[in-house]
Amino acid sequence: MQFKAMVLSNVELSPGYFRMKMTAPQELASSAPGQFLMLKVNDAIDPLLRRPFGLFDVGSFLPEYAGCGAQIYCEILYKVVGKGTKLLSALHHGDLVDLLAPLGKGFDLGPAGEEKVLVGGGVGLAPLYYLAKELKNRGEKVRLFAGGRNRDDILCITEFERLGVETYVATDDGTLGERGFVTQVLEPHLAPGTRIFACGPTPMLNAVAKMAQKSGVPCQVSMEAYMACGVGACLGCVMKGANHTEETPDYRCVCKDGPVFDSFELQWS
Amino acid sequence: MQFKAMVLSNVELSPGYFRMKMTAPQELASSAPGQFLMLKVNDAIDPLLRRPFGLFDVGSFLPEYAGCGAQIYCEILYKVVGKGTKLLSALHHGDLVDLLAPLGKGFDLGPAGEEKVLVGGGVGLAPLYYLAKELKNRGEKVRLFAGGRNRDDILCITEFERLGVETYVATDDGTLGERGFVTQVLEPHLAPGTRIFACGPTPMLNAVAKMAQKSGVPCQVSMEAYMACGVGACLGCVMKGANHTEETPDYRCVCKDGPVFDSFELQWS
Amino acid sequence: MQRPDMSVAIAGIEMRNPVMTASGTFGYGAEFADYLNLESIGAMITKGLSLKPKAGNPTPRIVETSGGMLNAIGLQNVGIDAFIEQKLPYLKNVNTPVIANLYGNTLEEYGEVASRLDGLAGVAGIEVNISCPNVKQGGIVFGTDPSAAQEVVSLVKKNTSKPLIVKLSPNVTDVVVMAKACADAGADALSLINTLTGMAIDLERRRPVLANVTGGLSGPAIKPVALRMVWQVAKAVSLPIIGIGGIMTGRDALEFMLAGATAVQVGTASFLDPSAAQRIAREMEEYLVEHDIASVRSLVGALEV
Amino acid sequence: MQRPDMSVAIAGIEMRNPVMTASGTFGYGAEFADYLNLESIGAMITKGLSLKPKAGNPTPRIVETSGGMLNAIGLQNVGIDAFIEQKLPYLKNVNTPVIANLYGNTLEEYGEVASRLDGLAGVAGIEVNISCPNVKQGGIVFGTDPSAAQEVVSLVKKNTSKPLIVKLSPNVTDVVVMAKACADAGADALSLINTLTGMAIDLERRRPVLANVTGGLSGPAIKPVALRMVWQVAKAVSLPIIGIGGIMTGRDALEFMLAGATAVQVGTASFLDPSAAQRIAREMEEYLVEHDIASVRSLVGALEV
Ligand SMILES: Cc1cc2nc3c(=O)[nH]c(=O)nc-3n(C[C@H](O)[C@H](O)[C@H](O)COP(=O)(O)OP(=O)(O)OC[C@H]3O[C@@H](n4cnc5c(N)ncnc54)[C@H](O)[C@@H]3O)c2cc1C
Ligand SMILES: Cc1cc2nc3c(=O)[nH]c(=O)nc-3n(C[C@H](O)[C@H](O)[C@H](O)COP(=O)(O)OP(=O)(O)OC[C@H]3O[C@@H](n4cnc5c(N)ncnc54)[C@H](O)[C@@H]3O)c2cc1C
Ligand SMILES: Cc1cc2nc3c(=O)[nH]c(=O)nc-3n(C[C@H](O)[C@H](O)[C@H](O)COP(=O)(O)O)c2cc1C
Ligand SMILES: Cc1cc2nc3c(=O)[nH]c(=O)nc-3n(C[C@H](O)[C@H](O)[C@H](O)COP(=O)(O)O)c2cc1C
Ligand code: FES
Ligand code: FES
Repeated sequence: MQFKAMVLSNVELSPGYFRMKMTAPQELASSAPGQFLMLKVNDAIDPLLRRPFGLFDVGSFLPEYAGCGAQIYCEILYKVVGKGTKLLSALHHGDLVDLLAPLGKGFDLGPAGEEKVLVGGGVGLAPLYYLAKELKNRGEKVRLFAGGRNRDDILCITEFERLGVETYVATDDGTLGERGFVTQVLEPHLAPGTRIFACGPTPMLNAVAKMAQKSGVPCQVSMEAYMACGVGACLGCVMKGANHTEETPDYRCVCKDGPVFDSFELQWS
Repeated sequence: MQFKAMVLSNVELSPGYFRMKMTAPQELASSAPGQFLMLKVNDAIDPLLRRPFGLFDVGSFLPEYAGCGAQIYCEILYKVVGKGTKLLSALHHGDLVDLLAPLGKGFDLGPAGEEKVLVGGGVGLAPLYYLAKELKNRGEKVRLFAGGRNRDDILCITEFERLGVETYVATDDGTLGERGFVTQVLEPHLAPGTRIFACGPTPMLNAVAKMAQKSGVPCQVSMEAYMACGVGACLGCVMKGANHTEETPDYRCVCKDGPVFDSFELQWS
Repeated sequence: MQRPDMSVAIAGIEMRNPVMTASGTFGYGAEFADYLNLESIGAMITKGLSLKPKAGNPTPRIVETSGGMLNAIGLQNVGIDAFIEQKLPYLKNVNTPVIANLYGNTLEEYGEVASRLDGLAGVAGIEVNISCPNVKQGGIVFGTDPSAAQEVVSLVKKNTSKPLIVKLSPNVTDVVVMAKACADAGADALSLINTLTGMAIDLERRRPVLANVTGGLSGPAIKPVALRMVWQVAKAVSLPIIGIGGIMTGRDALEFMLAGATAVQVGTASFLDPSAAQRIAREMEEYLVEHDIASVRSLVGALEV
Repeated sequence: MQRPDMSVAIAGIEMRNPVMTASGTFGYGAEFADYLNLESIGAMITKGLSLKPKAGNPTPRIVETSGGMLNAIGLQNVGIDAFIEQKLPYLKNVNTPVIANLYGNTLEEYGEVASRLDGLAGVAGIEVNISCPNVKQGGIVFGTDPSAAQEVVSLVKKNTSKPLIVKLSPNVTDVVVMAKACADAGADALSLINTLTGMAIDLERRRPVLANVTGGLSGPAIKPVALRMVWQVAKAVSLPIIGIGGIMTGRDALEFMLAGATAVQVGTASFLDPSAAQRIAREMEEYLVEHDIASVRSLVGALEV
């Protein structure tokens, strides 16, 4: 659906990373972790297109107005990388933004009793928090593996821990957690009975998908692509399906068929 | 010159009319009434071009910082008519804007001892305040004739009176001052020894210019034109000079040869 | 005051208002059903359809530019048969005319696709996209060569009894020459403009942003070019014209009508605001009410020059 | 690290950096002297000069559009003689190459203006604007017809010993055909693009905004079209190319160089920011420093496709 959301807060968590909370309509309460929103940062034509962000959290809160019932909020976690996110980072409490949400296909949480393994690279942590919350609500065992270049890229670990998630951290420079790739930390933990949910840079997802395949562990990945419409209409955001060839092409829309895919659905390089 | 100015205040005076005060460099202290500035309302490409505004006032103020000496400010008075002025009206204390100022040719104040007659239509009052201040500083006798559609269009009359200017008001609907055109109120006051300074909608300036010619009173008009560069380079803002014909064209740049012209320099319809 | 009469007709296609959705920007209609009332707009135009399903180009396929966007989707579509089987049944239930946009990689394909659509219930008309390279003739674009365009249009005309709209490319020296060629060949209406060919470069990677290197520029950036071409063609050709290019608001749409368009298409705007087509139709109606204009048709070509 | 080498040469015109100011957007140079150091830019191009002084069009002459602007100045200029008498002496004192942009209303006028400039000290080269209607041939635009363009260029070439830059119009089906025609006729360099023809409408008045009805679109909106054309021409023609169209930043300029331009011109940007040309040159240099690139010339045509 399309709606105007009021910014409730917009806080810089670590250099260049922001967490923004916005009001949302009741319908958003039935969104699924892994779904995303498309946000128009202003009414102008610059930037022209909406920007996609994963749902970091959805929940309800009690506004500080007398007699006001519980309201729904949604949150995003974003990194300032260009024009749109720079403008976004300047928004304040009370500003209005136009949203399309919830969009796309979220994570399949899988059967109860499995060990749920969340793997996030940098701002790829964003959709995993909402996921972790839902999984913990169901009483599942959840581990989070978070990676980044340095400690500034590792976000909201305390929040995950507060949910009861066991967390593992790796950074390229060793400034937080183990030094190295998060996939190295992850590998020993993969075993039958685990299920992977991953989001982050494509090379990381590539490595995780291969690792999962080797270990025979089901793995879902949340992908990114340059998007215009977000609703499956422009065909701008497609990725190659596993069996894609030049002759028998098989493209999937990240916005509609994804952003979450089973890793074996896609073609990895 | 080009400089960044900080907005000091931006106040709605009457519905749709704003007065904005900005910091300015020392050089602006030697600007002349009738000169204008070109303002870029934001860093974006929408709106693309700068917007021109007359200097409503230039002066010095003492900032509320310990040990800080007197600073120069400049003010504009503007009407919200489109995209640029709408964005402008949303600026707050502390926001920065990029300015070119002072631009163009200001009013020739004329010899001492004349009666200075200021004629303003609507937001055309803007450059006349700075002019009145300068004239009063020289101890001149100054009368202001202000016209508009209704009383909301009549701005800052008290400020003019505080300078010691004698004011006359006319509105189309009679909600303030006399009912009718300001030119009707003006006519009986024109006599040898007066000098007219007019700014406002073109039909008004047209009427004033003709009246001045009839009465043999010198008359300067401040014109408006759609501008791109403001410095005489694009040739977008030209007006027809008095002797302009298709065969012997004579165009004047409003931004550089004006915005203030002797009325006989221009071609009136 | 009575509500203004917003209805227009293009070559016999009756529409409740002049706002159509542009090919390639509105999917097959269903994608937008959550965001607007499909029965509030004038007509829907499908994604460009070809004889066989088409995979389209590698990614990246889109990139934002100043006031516009480039796309190089590569005409990905399900193909004419899958369209008829899978997409058309849904659209038949929507009480809004559906116009099939079609293209071919060769002259013959144009004829073939047109004939498959002929006589098909639920398709009110066809719009032929001639901005495609002719595979057989070494890639020369049908829409930039008057005689190639004429051939395409004549062939399609032979293969259809439906109203035939021809969509013109702006990437030509003289759009009027192209318009006349298409009119002479039997077009019932003209729509313009398709996208301007452009390019974006990724400075850091020293590569074109789009995998296809070049793409089509759309959005508000191209509106002045589109308005100019609509005006030129409307003066020179007596066919009804559909104006396209950077329309974001009801005011934009009405400007195109003044320039000579009987209807308009909304493209990129639907990405920014999925309810754009409905909103634009409403804004147009509001303008008519405010200005006491009884019929939107009275504005067509009403520009005083 | 040493400062990067920013110098380039176009057909023998040596410039301290690749940033030139575009014709018609920088007056005769002096207008901008308060806002930037005229000796910090690569070269200055004059307003388009004609044989006789030209009055230009009635007003309004300019209007803003989304991400761009339309102008219909109508080539108002002081004429070649007044330029030489009144404007050139000032420019001679500035240590930056001055390139005279010229045009004619007839073929003969082009030749005449060129010959008056020939041998004139203080003019480093000439840029011929062929986007003008040929008054004698019923208004057909020289720059959209390869043989007319060829005629103009050949004639100018005969009348000048100065480096000859030909400025191409983007309002053509195939800019490469035009580029080749000009190259064959003796151009020493090509500059592109001039403005795209567009139109704006005042809905309330039901009239075109510009008195001239149509005008030339410039600014960031046209950058994708300009980049595409520069890239196409650079691939096809071996002459040095000057990229123009919507350049606002050093990054924009460097993108044009990757596409194949040896130098760039800054137009509309100077209206937004009168110091744009100097700033853009500085931003380019900063990019080179950050990326450890020794010479800006190494970027010319370095796009990997
Ligand atoms: C489904 C999905 C979920 C996402 N979730 C998050 C999230 O939770 N947090 C977060 O920080 N980022 C997320 N992103 C990425 C985010 O959309 C981009 O960082 C953002 O759009 C950049 O906008 P910009 O204007 O700041 O950058 P620009 O100046 O436009 O470009 C900077 C870089 O961002 C890339 N980019 C720009 N626009 C898009 C777009 N529409 N889609 C994808 N990439 C783009 C460009 O390729 C470029 O490399 C998500 C992307 C997708 C597709
Ligand atoms: C020398 C000069 C001094 C001026 N002084 C004042 C002043 O003191 N106070 C004030 O309120 N206004 C003044 N104006 C007019 C002011 O510049 C316009 O109202 C303003 O630019 C409108 O911008 P916009 O984006 O809100 O309107 P737009 O949405 O761009 O257009 C709305 C209307 O404003 C006109 N307009 C837009 N841009 C310009 C432009 N660059 N130059 C002239 N007209 C334009 C358009 O023709 C249109 O009718 C002055 C104009 C000039 C030339
Ligand atoms: C993503 C995208 C896909 C498009 N696909 C087609 C197409 O398949 N067939 C066609 O005729 N035009 C296609 N177009 C062109 C549009 O229909 C329209 O002519 C153009 O975008 C200009 O209108 P706008 O500025 O309102 O977007 C496409 C445009 C976009 C942006
Ligand atoms: C106001 C204005 C006047 C121009 N006058 C001329 C001219 O006299 N001769 C010419 O060859 N180009 C002229 N141009 C075109 C510019 O030189 C340049 O090619 C075009 O504006 C595109 O560059 P930009 O997007 O950086 O402005 C003019 C452009 C503008 C905006
Ligand atoms: S973003 Fe348009 S189809 Fe996915
Ligand atoms: S605004 Fe450019 S010459 Fe006056």
